[in-house]
Amino acid sequence: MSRVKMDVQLGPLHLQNPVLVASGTFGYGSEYADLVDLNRLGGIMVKGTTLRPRAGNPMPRMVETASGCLNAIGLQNVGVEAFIREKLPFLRQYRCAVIVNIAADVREEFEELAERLDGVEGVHALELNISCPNQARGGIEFGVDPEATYDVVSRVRRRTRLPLIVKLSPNVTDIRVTARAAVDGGADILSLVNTFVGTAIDARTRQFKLANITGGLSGPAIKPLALYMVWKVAQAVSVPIIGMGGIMNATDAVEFMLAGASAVAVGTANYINPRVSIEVLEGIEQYLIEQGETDVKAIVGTVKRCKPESEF
Amino acid sequence: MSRVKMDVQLGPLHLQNPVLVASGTFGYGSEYADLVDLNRLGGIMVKGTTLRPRAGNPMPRMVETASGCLNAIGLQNVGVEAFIREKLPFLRQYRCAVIVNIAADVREEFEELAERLDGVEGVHALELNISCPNQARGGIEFGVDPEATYDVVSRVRRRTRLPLIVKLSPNVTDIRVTARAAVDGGADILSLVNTFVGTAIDARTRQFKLANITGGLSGPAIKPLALYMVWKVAQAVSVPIIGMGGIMNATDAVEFMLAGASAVAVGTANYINPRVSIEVLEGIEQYLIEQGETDVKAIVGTVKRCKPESEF
Amino acid sequence: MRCAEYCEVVANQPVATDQFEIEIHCPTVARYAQPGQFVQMRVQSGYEPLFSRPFSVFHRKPDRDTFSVVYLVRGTFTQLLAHKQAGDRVFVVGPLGNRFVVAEPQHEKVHVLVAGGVGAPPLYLLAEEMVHHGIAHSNVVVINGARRQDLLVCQGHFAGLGVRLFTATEDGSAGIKGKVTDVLESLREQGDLAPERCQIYACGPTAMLEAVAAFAQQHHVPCQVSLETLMPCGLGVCLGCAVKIRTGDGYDYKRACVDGPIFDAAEVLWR
Amino acid sequence: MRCAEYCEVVANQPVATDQFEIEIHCPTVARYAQPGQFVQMRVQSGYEPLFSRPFSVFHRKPDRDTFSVVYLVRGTFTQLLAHKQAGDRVFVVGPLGNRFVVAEPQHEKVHVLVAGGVGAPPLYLLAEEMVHHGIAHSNVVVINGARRQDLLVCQGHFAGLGVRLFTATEDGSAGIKGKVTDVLESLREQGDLAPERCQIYACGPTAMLEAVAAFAQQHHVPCQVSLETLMPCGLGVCLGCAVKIRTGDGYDYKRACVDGPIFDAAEVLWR
Ligand SMILES: Cc1cc2nc3c(=O)[nH]c(=O)nc-3n(C[C@H](O)[C@H](O)[C@H](O)COP(=O)(O)OP(=O)(O)OC[C@H]3O[C@@H](n4cnc5c(N)ncnc54)[C@H](O)[C@@H]3O)c2cc1C
Ligand SMILES: Cc1cc2nc3c(=O)[nH]c(=O)nc-3n(C[C@H](O)[C@H](O)[C@H](O)COP(=O)(O)OP(=O)(O)OC[C@H]3O[C@@H](n4cnc5c(N)ncnc54)[C@H](O)[C@@H]3O)c2cc1C
Ligand SMILES: Cc1cc2nc3c(=O)[nH]c(=O)nc-3n(C[C@H](O)[C@H](O)[C@H](O)COP(=O)(O)O)c2cc1C
Ligand SMILES: Cc1cc2nc3c(=O)[nH]c(=O)nc-3n(C[C@H](O)[C@H](O)[C@H](O)COP(=O)(O)O)c2cc1C
Ligand code: FES
Ligand code: FES
Repeated sequence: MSRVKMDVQLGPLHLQNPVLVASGTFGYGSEYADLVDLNRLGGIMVKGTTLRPRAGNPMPRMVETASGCLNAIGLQNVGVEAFIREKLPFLRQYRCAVIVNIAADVREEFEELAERLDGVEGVHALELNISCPNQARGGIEFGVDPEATYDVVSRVRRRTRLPLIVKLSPNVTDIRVTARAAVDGGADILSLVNTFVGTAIDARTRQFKLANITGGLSGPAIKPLALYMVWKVAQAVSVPIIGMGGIMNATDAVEFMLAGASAVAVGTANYINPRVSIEVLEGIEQYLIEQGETDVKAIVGTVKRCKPESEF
Repeated sequence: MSRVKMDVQLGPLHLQNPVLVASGTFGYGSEYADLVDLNRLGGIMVKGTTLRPRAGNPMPRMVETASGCLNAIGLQNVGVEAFIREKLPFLRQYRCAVIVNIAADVREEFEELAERLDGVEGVHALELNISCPNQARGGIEFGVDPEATYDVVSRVRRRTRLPLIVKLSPNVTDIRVTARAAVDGGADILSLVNTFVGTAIDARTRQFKLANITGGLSGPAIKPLALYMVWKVAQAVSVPIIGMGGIMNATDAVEFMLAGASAVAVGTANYINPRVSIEVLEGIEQYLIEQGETDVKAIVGTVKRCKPESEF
Repeated sequence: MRCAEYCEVVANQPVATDQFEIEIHCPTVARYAQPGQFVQMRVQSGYEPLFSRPFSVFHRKPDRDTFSVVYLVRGTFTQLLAHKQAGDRVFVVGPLGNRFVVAEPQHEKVHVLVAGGVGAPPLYLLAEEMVHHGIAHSNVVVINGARRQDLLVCQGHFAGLGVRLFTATEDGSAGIKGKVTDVLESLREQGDLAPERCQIYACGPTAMLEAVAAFAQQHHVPCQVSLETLMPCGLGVCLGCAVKIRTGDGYDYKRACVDGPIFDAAEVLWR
Repeated sequence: MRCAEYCEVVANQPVATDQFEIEIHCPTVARYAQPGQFVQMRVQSGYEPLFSRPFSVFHRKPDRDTFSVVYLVRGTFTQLLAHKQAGDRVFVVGPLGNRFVVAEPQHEKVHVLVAGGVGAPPLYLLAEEMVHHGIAHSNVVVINGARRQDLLVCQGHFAGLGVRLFTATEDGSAGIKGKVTDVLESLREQGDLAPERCQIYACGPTAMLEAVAAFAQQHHVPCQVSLETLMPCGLGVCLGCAVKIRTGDGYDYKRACVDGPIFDAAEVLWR
């Protein structure tokens, strides 16, 4: 048994500990079940799920960059019905929270998805992924426009009693604006960040490296930017935040909590070390003990300005 | 003599080759003169210069991150008069272009700076740094607001006959919007990107690592994002672009040119290898020879979509 | 059974130009790896490169609790790997992926193993298994190809098994001068590749696989190929290793890491 | 004269717990480095860590065209450095920064060199120069301090010069039990630190420098300190190494890399 209290209450959502795995980086849990004790996780955010199955983008879909990676998977997924039928029963065996990340091109599809998942046994919360391109708006993300954000969040809000997490796009001038729009629309929790839009070019062939041209940047490269955004949003809204973006170890996770996140999600790091989420969990406990804390909640948002010139 | 034509014409500004050094990363040239043959550079963008000298921010001002660094120098500089008096005479000895990066908190200061530098011998162009916090707007950058961008650019335009470069902030939802505003305001050339806002936290001390809390992220970490923005802007405007953001070697520089930059600026890499700008120049020449090109201009903006599935 | 753990390097020796064999202590992989399966390896402590890298299992030595991999030094990761010494640690996840399926009835088939460059190691594991299962040596045909003699791997190992070994190099520095498909063609002309009696198993560069697949299709010989893609996770979750696999008159993206890396050549949409 | 070039490692040997001396072939630094100057070094080929690291020049061997540096293994860079072997290459920029200025008239002063941990190496170079310039051994006082005996560096070197050597360790495992300031205090009590005849030169952890500076100020002894900051460029352009230096009743940010690293202790605003 751990000597520190690790459970957290995110608005209506209770988690046994604050360590989640980020959508798209842990599949449907079953892929990792023999390597990771899923019962120990705070929660699993499953792969982005759409109304109908999707084939995804052509290859190449991923490319490594300096301390990061670009991905343009294109939401390849089995669709919500197959998810409920084939993936959820497995997850129901475990006591970690199951959070379904839902994605769509048009607002009505978000509503349908929310309605379909409402009351389904074993689904503990919805995560609204408004950071994917929106066909109805010419490929621009919902998540960069506060009005579209407000509208889609409030539509979904009306269709579900599940705890509603809204996942914010970092590709904006001022993330506090979309954060507030999401909260006004009825978000119980905000999660951030999704990936940053970027590209990579092969100088030799003079071609883009991704078939889709652009992709989303994740990994350690984005941590300073994600940390800043979490800190900004934490000061602008009163709902709890799930922080993510480049978390590779417990220290990174603690930084997000100090910046104001009540829970964290580990993403790209799962590819590199399947057990990293458990290591992050254990590392946070260790950190709290070292810091003389008895409850993980005590550190949330406690970062202070450094004493100037303290370095030298 | 190099076997390829390397000179480029950026609107009204002629450069003997497309390799510049970015503002704030090469001082006033003199600091590097014994290690780098300044005559070989396309141009030097000098440290951000303000109307009056500035002391800069308290320490710590810089921190390393994964494949990047955050800086919050706070525009420490000698001021425009001391620049003209003490720094410019040295630079006049060399044949590379001297580009003065100007920064200010209020619009009128930008105008004064432009007027003061207009016609000063040895100044070849101005680079308007609208990506620094603007006191008159509560610490928000001019460069994130298209109207403020248009206004400040057109004010400066009226005060100078020098080639006018506007340096865009990447901290925006759609960089094409501010790019167009700058062009409409009278920019001859756009340079991008400046740094991305981020922060870093020390988990042990629970303090921000920078005295200023936030800083600007530069270095290889941001290259995928900068490359994307250059490509986007190149398609949206017809003025030439100076591309930068994480260029560490000739291959990176070529990628920016393929994406649509007519010239490139090497920034953070100068700290690591003082000679890197010359290595980039030589590497671009080598690349052009390998690719069978005889003129560097021929590769600008020529990146193509890759053949899908070509990886496998 | 799979593991994800730090393992000790037992040996790391050059075997051909720019190619090394690394032996790693890892009871799980040593015991459970099947021919065609791979491991994800990580030696970097930081983020250069970010991802682990996939390598096919070459040798299993369950008695020593070790397995080995033959790798070609290509870029950042393999350069780091080449610097590892006995006693150093490597993070290993595996065994992963599916395996080559030995065509039934296995004792009546001619099994043709077509290797290109560092594609040879998993086919050695397969050939070894076949011999171990008592398949006649004369029914195990190995075609080992490379650009030059010094890039050929596993030659000694194949020879040691006593199977029928053909060698092809593009410059003629070993075996016949030509490609593995030239050997296939001459075997066919000799009547050695009767479709109903024969199964091809191929591993090597994509261009070679495509040529072998085209040959197999033309001559109606069943063929399994091991596909190489970027493999960020190796566990089936990132979908960065998608390959187009025929389904009816359309196609599906399958994951090379868990649905593969071995696929029926006839079902692969090459472009 | 400065250089920025790849240089060959000649030797890299442990000298104390977690401390190594690395000897590097570099004619420019070997010839021109002055006591207190430093070099920027880079061994990483990628971006982990991103920046070069500053190290004070310890030994110059112009006859062998080499210089050496003593370093403590602290983090990513110094771990990489500790793995370098003779024949490997290091990127060196230097010599950089200003130097300790020997107080005039040099033959009449008592020069007190105060070293903490890996602050000792540049002071050894200074002491060596003093002896070389014919300053009386009895007028060169070295106070070498560390937390424990096994963290003391350059002891043998200082002893070899024949200067007056005092040692202080916090746990008493060598020399007196206490801090370098305790030695300063007892020297002062013995009348050895008459302000008008004495000059202190200090290099070590910032907390030590601050204590030495306070001592010097209190007793009106002139004192030079070598400051340590992050040094992204080392060339005076990034302004990431700023230190607050008194000017009249205000202060200016000076660059530790080119205006320093040596400053008059009385002018440093410590916080
Ligand atoms: C299932 C599977 C099994 C594999 N088994 C083996 C094995 O047993 N032995 C072995 O040596 N390799 C094997 N590989 C390939 C191996 O994973 C790559 O060689 C390795 O990832 C290269 O990493 P790197 O960082 O050294 O090179 P990178 O820096 O990633 O690449 C360096 C250069 O090599 C090119 N390159 C990288 N990978 C390949 C490739 N697969 N084919 C052609 N060019 C490439 C890159 O485009 C780049 O130009 C296997 C791959 C897969 C998918
Ligand atoms: C002018 C100058 C001369 C120097 N000369 C020497 C020398 O001769 N020998 C030598 O060993 N070092 C010297 N240093 C310090 C040396 O530069 C650092 O030890 C080195 O940068 C550490 O790099 P790293 O990547 O190993 O550690 P990092 O990963 O950068 O740091 C690891 C840990 O050590 C701490 N740390 C880093 N630097 C220091 C520091 N300077 N003081 C206290 N804690 C620190 C960090 O906060 C971190 O916790 C000098 C510094 C300066 C400015
Ligand atoms: C390959 C890949 C696929 C992803 N798929 C999804 C997704 O389906 N839905 C979603 O909201 N986020 C998705 N993400 C974003 C992650 O959940 C996370 O927000 C982002 O990667 C930042 O965290 P990290 O840096 O720790 O990876 C994906 C990320 C990657 C790398
Ligand atoms: C320490 C530091 C100081 C900088 N100062 C300025 C400046 O004064 N004016 C400016 O326009 N950009 C400044 N920049 C931004 C760079 O010119 C460049 O736009 C940015 O660093 C991205 O390029 P890079 O990744 O190659 O460094 C500074 C960057 C750094 C790292
Ligand atoms: S490598 Fe990640 S799904 Fe196959
Ligand atoms: S280290 Fe860059 S100015 Fe001193």
